[in-house]
Amino acid sequence: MLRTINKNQVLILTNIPRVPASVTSVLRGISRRHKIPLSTLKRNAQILKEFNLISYGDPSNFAGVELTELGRFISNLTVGEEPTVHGNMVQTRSGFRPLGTVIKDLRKNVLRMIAEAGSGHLGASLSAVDILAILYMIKMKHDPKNPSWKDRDRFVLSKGHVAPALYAVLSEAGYISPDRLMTLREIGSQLQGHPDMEIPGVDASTGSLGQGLSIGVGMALASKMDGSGSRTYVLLGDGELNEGQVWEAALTAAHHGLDNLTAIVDRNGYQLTGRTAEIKAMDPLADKWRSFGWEAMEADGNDPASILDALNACDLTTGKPSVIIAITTKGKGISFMEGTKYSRKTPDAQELKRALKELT
Amino acid sequence: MLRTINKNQVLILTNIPRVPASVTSVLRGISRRHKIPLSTLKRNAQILKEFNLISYGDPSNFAGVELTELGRFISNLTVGEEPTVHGNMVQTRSGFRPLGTVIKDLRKNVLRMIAEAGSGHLGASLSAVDILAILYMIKMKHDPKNPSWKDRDRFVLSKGHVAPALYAVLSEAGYISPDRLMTLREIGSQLQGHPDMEIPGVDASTGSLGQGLSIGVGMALASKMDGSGSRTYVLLGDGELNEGQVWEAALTAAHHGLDNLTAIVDRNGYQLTGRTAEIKAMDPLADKWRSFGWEAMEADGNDPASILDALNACDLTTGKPSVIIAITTKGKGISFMEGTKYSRKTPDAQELKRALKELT
Amino acid sequence: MQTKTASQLEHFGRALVDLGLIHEELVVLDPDVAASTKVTYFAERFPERFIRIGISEQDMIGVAAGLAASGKTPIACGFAMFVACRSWEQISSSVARPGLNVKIVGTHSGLSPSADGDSHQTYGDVAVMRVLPDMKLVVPADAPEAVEALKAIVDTPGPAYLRLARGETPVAYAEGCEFTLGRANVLREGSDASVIANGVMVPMALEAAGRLAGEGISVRVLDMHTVKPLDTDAIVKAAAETGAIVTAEEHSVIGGLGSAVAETLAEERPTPMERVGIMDRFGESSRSYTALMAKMGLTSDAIEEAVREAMKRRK
Amino acid sequence: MQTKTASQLEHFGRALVDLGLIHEELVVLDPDVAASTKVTYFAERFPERFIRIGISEQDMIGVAAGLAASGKTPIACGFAMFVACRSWEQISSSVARPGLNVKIVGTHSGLSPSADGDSHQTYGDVAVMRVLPDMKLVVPADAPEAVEALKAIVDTPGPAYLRLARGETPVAYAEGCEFTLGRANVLREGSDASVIANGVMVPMALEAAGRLAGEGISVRVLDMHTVKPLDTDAIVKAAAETGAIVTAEEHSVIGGLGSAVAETLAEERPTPMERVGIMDRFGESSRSYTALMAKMGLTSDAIEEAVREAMKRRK
Ligand SMILES: Cc1ncc(C[n+]2csc(CCOP(=O)(O)OP(=O)(O)O)c2C)c(N)n1
Ligand SMILES: Cc1ncc(C[n+]2csc(CCOP(=O)(O)OP(=O)(O)O)c2C)c(N)n1
Ligand SMILES: [Mg+2]
Ligand SMILES: [Mg+2]
Repeated sequence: MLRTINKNQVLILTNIPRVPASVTSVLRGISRRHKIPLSTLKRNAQILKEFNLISYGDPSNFAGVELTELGRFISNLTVGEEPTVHGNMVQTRSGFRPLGTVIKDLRKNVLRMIAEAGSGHLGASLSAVDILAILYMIKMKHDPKNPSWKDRDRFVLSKGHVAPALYAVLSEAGYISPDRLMTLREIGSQLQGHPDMEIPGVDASTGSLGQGLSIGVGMALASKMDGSGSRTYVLLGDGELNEGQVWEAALTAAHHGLDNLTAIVDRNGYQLTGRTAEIKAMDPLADKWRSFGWEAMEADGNDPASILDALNACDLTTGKPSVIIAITTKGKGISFMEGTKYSRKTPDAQELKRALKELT
Repeated sequence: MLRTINKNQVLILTNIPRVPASVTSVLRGISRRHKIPLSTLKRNAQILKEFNLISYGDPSNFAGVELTELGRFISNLTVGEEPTVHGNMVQTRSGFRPLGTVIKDLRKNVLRMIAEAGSGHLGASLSAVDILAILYMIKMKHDPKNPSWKDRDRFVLSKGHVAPALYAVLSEAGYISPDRLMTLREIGSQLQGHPDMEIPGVDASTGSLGQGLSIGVGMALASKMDGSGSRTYVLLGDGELNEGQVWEAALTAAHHGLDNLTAIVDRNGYQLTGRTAEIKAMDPLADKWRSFGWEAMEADGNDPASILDALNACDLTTGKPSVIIAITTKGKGISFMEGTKYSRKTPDAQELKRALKELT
Repeated sequence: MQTKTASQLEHFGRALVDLGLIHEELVVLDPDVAASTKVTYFAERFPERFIRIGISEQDMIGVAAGLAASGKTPIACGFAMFVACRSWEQISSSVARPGLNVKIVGTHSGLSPSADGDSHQTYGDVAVMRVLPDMKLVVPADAPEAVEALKAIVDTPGPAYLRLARGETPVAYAEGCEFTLGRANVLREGSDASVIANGVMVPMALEAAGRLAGEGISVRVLDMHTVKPLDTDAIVKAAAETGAIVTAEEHSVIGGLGSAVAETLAEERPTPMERVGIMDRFGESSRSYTALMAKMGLTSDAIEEAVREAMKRRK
Repeated sequence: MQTKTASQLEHFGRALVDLGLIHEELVVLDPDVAASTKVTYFAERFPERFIRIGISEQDMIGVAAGLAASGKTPIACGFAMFVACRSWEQISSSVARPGLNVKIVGTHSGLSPSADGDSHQTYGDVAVMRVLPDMKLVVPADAPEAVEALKAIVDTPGPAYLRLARGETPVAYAEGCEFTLGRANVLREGSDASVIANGVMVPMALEAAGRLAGEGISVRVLDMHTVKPLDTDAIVKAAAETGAIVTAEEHSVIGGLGSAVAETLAEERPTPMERVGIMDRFGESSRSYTALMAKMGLTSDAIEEAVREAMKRRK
């Protein structure tokens, strides 16, 4: 199942000439113009073909490449969009939609859910939305039709208090029916205040900070033992890194050379009672991870392209686990919430209205 | 109470001329010949005077400096000894004795105690003896006559399984009567298998690894609050650093700028089931501490001079805690025990005899 | 019926300031939940005696141990699940074993963090703390009693655990009420059965007893605020004089007050007994705390039912 | 009297290898105590399924949870004090709540690490594990039963805790003995009193019963190896048929088997009962395990005494 169309695939789709030309020559042209390795384009063309968006015969016999009907439909959708990650068409429960729109909708749903539930960590959910969207909409190998698929990529929301953001993404991806989202924290609802494995698509129960990376280590180890290509992603809070168990797990992952494990730190600079710099200084953060044997890199955690680039870079790391320090803004996306003040405040009707308006 | 005579003090004692000369000129001479800052020598002369080993009037009136009777006695004892740390005369329960001899006796006692008790961590105790000796015999401000003196320096044996080494040192320093040492681990004896605060001189109950640094942080914080000059020392195992709580405490200490706290890692390269490199790799170890906001330095943990230099350097660190990574050998001092094989083996009568012989 | 309510944490937070004025050695440690536990009042008044630890509850216990070993009276206050449960072995090893003067305050106990769900709901903390020798363990009924309990544990040397609820809860006591560590309060006399309760179940027990009185059933109500040391005399007396016992606690029926009373009865005076509490099951999220309490069987109705049941079994 | 002894850990270590041959998904995690817990046999036979964690018991539980979530059957084995107590909240949050198939084995339990002293002696682990919903909790009497218990928990999906002693302990069973999770073994019939024991107290209970039989006192002995789920039927039956109960465990009398039996009796059939166990006090170092057991009151004499006491109180 094709979950997403990436930058390169969009380029290919929008560069298929109307006059038939061999796939190799088309790709070579794109490669030259956009400075993208030919092999990358070939791999992507192969994927587009597999999913029936383009068609071509054996490249060696110079058969022409063509858009299929589905391919033409999608390429039309992306016309006019810059081939940015935001413009990527991603598969949602309601068909292919541009990622940028999806992310806005996720923010809206997070707002609505927390307002409806009457409690929740709003600011921290908003800072993490982009990361979650990139993971579930683009990066991860998973299948909403088969949530327990053995070779899927795993995701552990170690900062479990942003369950609303996870549920919103899982719903968009097809795991949770949208009409259930507003039952968050309702008695009897499956949508617990913190992630619960009972919910299809939730890979780990969390809520007590500091435990998720260890769980991710276990999953990555199992994947190695089974020779599965499955990768594991763990999202941590920056305040959460105060917990020693995170550093225990960091040592374990490095010792076992788990290059199929990626941690992402939501570096929003705040924890529950204030700025991390004041509560417990964590800088130099990348140095900490490096000295614990990890490949460490920074990314703009509210910029999908930056997140995706960093995630792709992690795939190339061998022999050790990798961490992305994703610089984010608490309350991201809602001008009057960015910063700390609103970070745990439940929006009232007025605030909800204003916030939703900003997202249209 | 004078606990020890350091290198510089020995120099002064052995350089007091028979013909009266002003203290300033004598110290200046030593300073030039031995390249020691004059201020250091002045401070040490002051101490020697306070403890009645030398006498002199107000330096400004050029009064001559002289050895007192006690001073002469002690200076005679040190004659012929190189002014090394090993040769330092340290105060023990049985009077001033050269540190080197004391350390040998400590090793003997550790051997005897563990042989007598029939169990204990022999190799790990032997690797730590030199560090403990320097702390209790030279570096720390403490008073066996008043174990609960509020402004004493504190020591936390976080790697509590080497209690025998601690008890041996405490006995030599005057806290535990020597005839009780052999009751280690005996039912009813105060000398528990792991340190217990009931024993006078033991500042913290330990045994469960990973908790001592946090305790030390609490002590150092209290000292800061009270404006006491008291320093806190914590000895950790290198395997113990696997415990996340150590890293929690490292963050807390750095965040609070505890420059009155010094951690010492007994880097013997082994933990319980094998080499640290194989069980859980900890390198680059100094980088880890530095990235956690600590001043980090290495020392030869079985060389008293190297340990003392490092401890003295820690006194100069301001605004942050300091750690000494003390490179040691498990089983140090007993040729056929150095390494892992004997590290947890209780010596039989034959082995004990051979080991004791090596220490004479 | 309109019941008066008050916040244990609000009262606790204010009382800490009063105690801070009297006890110079009092220091407060916070694992990054100050705004929720209300130690913020203390932090504002005594910033130099307020120690930020960040989110590392285990380190916090060790730091508290070190402070206590240096003569301070540390109050280590956080969510019960993390401060009592996450750090239990540290409390056992670094605090209880050497008997250090550390006061641990677990807030958001029981089902009181109802919306957060099972990850935060804490119904094992009394069980785990009760097994530590020499630990003092208090579960106050309401806000005024929480204040007196705090004073009592600060005045009593050695380790102690104070268990508090989040949010507003019904009030059974007046401000400045009588409180003796280890001595149960008989809040209502009775002869047909006794309810031994603590925490928020105390007001419910009184409610149930009130209703049963209407039917001519005379129920004694004991507030067993101190689970350790346990007032076994009061239990045996209640058993002897009323012949039927019900325990009620916002905790698992395993290991907590119900268990402590059962142990006492079995060894001192076997008596029919029923336990009201969380029936050895997991919690769940609920926007309403009351609704969750009802779903989990923690109501005055359940106590009433249990009294009838225990009385039936009386010889 | 010469009693046959065997090492639970030695048997356990060997049995792990057998299980490893049958169960491909079985993996073993070690927090740097393999040589002491005897998982070394497994490590030698299946190096690729043996996971070194180092000295971080809490991380170990999380790693085990992740392995279980990916279909493995992890055995997380370490000293009871550190694997069960240090990691209790992790077991509660990451294992018990999601009901993952993690088997926790706590060795060196009770007073068995006698020389190490109180820092390693573990008499609260049953209490803390018992409060977790759906946890299976087994305290085998000896080496052969330890093997059967291990097989049973591996065969039963979900979280489980197996409690083992260090060193040689007396043997009550033959190899391959009958074992059903949650069903007590009646090892000796009797009508005057019942001793409900587990762990190393089982052979002692038999010894006491034997001596009492000499005086014409008929004592039933139950091996209550499974503390959770508890065989309440066997307890009620023993209470009904013998009228006096003694519990015996190498654990605090608070929160463990004694507590579980007291809860059952109080609610089902009030009966005079005495508890033999660690009387809510700290342990200490002793070169001899037996001497320490005696000092702490864990002997067949103490059981005998308790039986007489309970019988006196029988109506
Ligand atoms: C072990 C534990 N301690 C405390 C809490 C309470 N708590 C919930 S969120 C939070 C702050 C987390 O800060 P951070 O990790 O920076 O996440 P952010 O909200 O900024 O994304 C705290 C202390 C918890 N859930 N778990
Ligand atoms: C929390 C905890 N886990 C496990 C143990 C058992 N144990 C005692 S010593 C030891 C190895 C310690 O290694 P290291 O810290 O390197 O100290 P060394 O003996 O080498 O000085 C272990 C695992 C313990 N005492 N505490
Ligand atoms: Mg943050
Ligand atoms: Mg070592």
